[in-house]
Amino acid sequence: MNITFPSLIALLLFPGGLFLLSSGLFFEYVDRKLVARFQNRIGPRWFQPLADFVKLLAKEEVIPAGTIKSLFILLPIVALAAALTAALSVPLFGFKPVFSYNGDLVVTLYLLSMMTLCIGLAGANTEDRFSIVGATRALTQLFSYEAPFMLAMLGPAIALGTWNISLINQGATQQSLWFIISQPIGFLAALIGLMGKLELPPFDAPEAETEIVAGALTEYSGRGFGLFKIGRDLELVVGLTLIASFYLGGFSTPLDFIWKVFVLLLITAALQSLFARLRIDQTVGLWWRVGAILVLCQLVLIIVGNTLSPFVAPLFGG
Amino acid sequence: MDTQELLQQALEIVKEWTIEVTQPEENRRDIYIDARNIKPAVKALLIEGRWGYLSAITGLDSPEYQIDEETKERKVDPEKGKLEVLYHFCNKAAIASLRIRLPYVGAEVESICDMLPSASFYEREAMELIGITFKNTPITDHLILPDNWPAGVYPLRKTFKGFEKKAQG
Amino acid sequence: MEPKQKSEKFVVPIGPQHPALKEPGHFEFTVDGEIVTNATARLGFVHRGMEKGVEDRNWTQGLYLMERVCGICSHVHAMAYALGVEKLANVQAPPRAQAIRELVAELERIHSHLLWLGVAAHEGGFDTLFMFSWRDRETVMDLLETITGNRVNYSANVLGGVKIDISDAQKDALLKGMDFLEERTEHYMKVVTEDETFLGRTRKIGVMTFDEATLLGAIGPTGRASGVQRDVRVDSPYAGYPDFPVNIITSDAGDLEARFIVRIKELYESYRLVREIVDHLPEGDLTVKVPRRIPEGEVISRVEAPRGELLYFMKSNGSDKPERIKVRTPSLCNWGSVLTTAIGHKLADMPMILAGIDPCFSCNDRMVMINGKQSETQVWDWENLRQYGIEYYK
Amino acid sequence: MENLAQEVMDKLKTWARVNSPWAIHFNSGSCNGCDIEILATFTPRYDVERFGIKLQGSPRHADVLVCTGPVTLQARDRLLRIYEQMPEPKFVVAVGSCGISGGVFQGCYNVVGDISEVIPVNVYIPGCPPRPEAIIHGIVELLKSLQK
Repeated sequence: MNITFPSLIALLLFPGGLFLLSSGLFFEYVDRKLVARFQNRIGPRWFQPLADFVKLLAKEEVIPAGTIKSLFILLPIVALAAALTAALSVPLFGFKPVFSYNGDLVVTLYLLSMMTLCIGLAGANTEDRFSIVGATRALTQLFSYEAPFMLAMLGPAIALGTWNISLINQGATQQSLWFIISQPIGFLAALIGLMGKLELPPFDAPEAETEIVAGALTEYSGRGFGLFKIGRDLELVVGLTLIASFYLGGFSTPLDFIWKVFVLLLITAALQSLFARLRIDQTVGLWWRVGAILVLCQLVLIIVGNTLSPFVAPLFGG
Repeated sequence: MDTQELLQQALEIVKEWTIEVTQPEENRRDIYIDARNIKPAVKALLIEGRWGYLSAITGLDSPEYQIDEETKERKVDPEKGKLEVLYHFCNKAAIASLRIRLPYVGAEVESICDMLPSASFYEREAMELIGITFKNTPITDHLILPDNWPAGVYPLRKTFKGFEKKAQG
Repeated sequence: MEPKQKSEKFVVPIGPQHPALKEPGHFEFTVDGEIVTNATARLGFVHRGMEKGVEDRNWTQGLYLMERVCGICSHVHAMAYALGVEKLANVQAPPRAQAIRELVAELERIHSHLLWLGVAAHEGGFDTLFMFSWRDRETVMDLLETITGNRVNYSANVLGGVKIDISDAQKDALLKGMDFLEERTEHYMKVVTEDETFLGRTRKIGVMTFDEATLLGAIGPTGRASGVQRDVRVDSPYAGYPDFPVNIITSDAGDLEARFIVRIKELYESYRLVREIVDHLPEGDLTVKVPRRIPEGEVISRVEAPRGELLYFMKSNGSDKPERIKVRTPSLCNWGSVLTTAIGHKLADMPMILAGIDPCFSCNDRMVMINGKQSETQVWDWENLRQYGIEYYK
Repeated sequence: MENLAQEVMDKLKTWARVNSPWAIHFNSGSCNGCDIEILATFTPRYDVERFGIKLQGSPRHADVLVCTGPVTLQARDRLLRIYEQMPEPKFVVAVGSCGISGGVFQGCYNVVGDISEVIPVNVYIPGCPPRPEAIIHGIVELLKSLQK
């Protein structure tokens, strides 16, 4: 039931703005609650992220000396805008994406990594030593997980031969074999890549609370910090939907969407509480040595599979 | 080797510099030595003799008291009285303490940091709190007291009665 | 990221709030390229002037002051002070009181080691182990509370004995608690020896050889991890230790991992001791009279705190106020030995080495001064040091 | 009409502030007793995250400064600096009797005595150290006072 909405409402209300923001907050709640439960704690109440966000908006914005004032204010807005636009061409909640055009996969992936870029810039903008260290770490981590994550997302795209997310989503639903089974490495690289992108615990060196205060965002308070936080929640929503629609056989109904994304959330929360924080050099090492090569040979496999598929279609279930 | 033999061995090692030996407790010996030969004594006892380890350096201020005429309460007599530095060496249950008596004015001892780098902490603490200067100790800035602490004021001296205003500095 | 900040020395704003608490301190490393050539510390952020304070308090008030030198090992300080006063007044506390003192001391060692395990795990970013070890630590805190009435600063000691007694109900609670903790400790031993990320940060790091440790006077688990047979409970037993002996635990690897393993093995040792004391607690009364005015004399009272040997030098002048009390805490000694062996190690290993000795003076606004060879000084924060380490290892 | 909107906004703001008080912990010379009890409130048994309290690293992100210890002379200017770095609506909770009156360290030469001499304090939590429940009660009292 792919009903389309008049684009304005879609943009502001339903799959777009307000609903997306609240779902971002809800996802953050589920994530924090799961991690807390894994650590045998009770965890926050359901409206906690909303309270955090509103409180941050109401706090005094302190703009430290030695920073470019306009950039300081602009960066969080750009980051949030990037996350919001990335959500437009993604089949949120099982509905047809608002704008879908050929090649929107590349645009979405680019917009998703805009956020880390903005955080890196925000860190470098202030003179505070912690944020400079945090910024360098964030950018190093960006370079390390970006390539394997992108390659992992291209896997299903090449297998189905299209670059349009909604078409991939439909293609995935008709697949007899979910991509998670036919391309397991791709799934792993995508999921761990998403955790690297969002700096979730095993990869949270850039904002290691015990080490560098709050990393690149040390100097931000009030609105700026709130916008960054909600931007990151949105990225979590968009990322999970992307991976679920590609690798878990797409979704045709919202119900489909809910249980698949919840399963992914469960896995990420488990991964978060299982591992100690990897040192930044270990994360970079892990990605370049292990991640990139695995995904590359996976892609080669798919390409070979595709070219041979006319002769060997039944075998490969192509 | 039980405690008494250990103590005997320690006294043996340090015999040539000993002025006087007292026994405050059955497993302890206090060996009074002169300030000048602290280095050879420590060298013999710790480096060559391998006798236990330096557990602590304590600074002691034991002034002579005299009764002040008007106020009739005990007042510290500035000239008499002495400062003392104690080097405690522990080996199993035995404790040998090298004690040095120093005058109030010009209380100076040779630093043993060149032989035992980790002693610099104890020396810095004694320097700051009691005012015993350790000649050529590597680091002399404050270990414990705040940076804006008035120079020449040693809190653990009996003459120090705290600052007039409650929270100065 | 080699140091390139401005040269003049400036006070760094308050650094990261390390959720693992501890007093602020400040470390100074002189580096020549990567290798540390000189290391020292600047403490004193928590110096409250207690040695002077105790001189204008009488002996019993002094006990309550000395208990608050360090919140984590408060019983050990009070016991050392009380034993010293009893020696001065040549009075002997009854055997039941001595046994109860040892019991509370061992419970405190368990709580301190579990606390440290959580803190070290949190330092490496392993929050789940931090949460789990602190959750299990609650069991020993409850036991301490049932026996002494307070979770921290239990002030079980009184000059001349103990003011708490162990009833049978408390005895079973103790035994049950020990079984639960023993089973949990097996789990932690497995984690510490098998978890790759942990081993990556601890194996072969901060090695202190045997003769270095003996000469420099490394004490407590840090020294014993380098094979040094030094444990005051064994060398000169005090309180109840002659009747309930301890077997000393050492490992000769001398690196950070060995320090972890020695502490966890000491946990097992403490469980055994607690069970033994609870089974044969001697009968008898709890205190003995100690005169208000302590006769003149000098005494050294040595006690084994969770972090190492704690030394009290006490001098009395016959009045009801002490003449001089010198407290040498174990961490001061550990600092000296570890910072001296730090010379020659890489700057990158410093954070874990300093966390490894379970420093009571470890800091939350650790400022590190790096005087480069060309004598320009940069002030770094703890996380810069840690980040520098990480960059270095890349 | 607009004072209605204003009223709704204020109610929303206080609701948000009451439900997500982020804390920062500073040790100005304490003996560690209070600090480990504060930390215990974050561990599974007490878990203050139920009330939305999160321990933040940077003073910029925090609303509540949880301060322990009798403020030694050395830690004095640090305490002042960290208080100034915190953005407005900020509150201070002094944990332990050291922060109230210098506690057992009264009269020692290197100690200022109580925290309110350096920074304004909203809530005092007596106890040496106060139990985790007492600390949580103190913070809940602070939140109640916000509501009025």
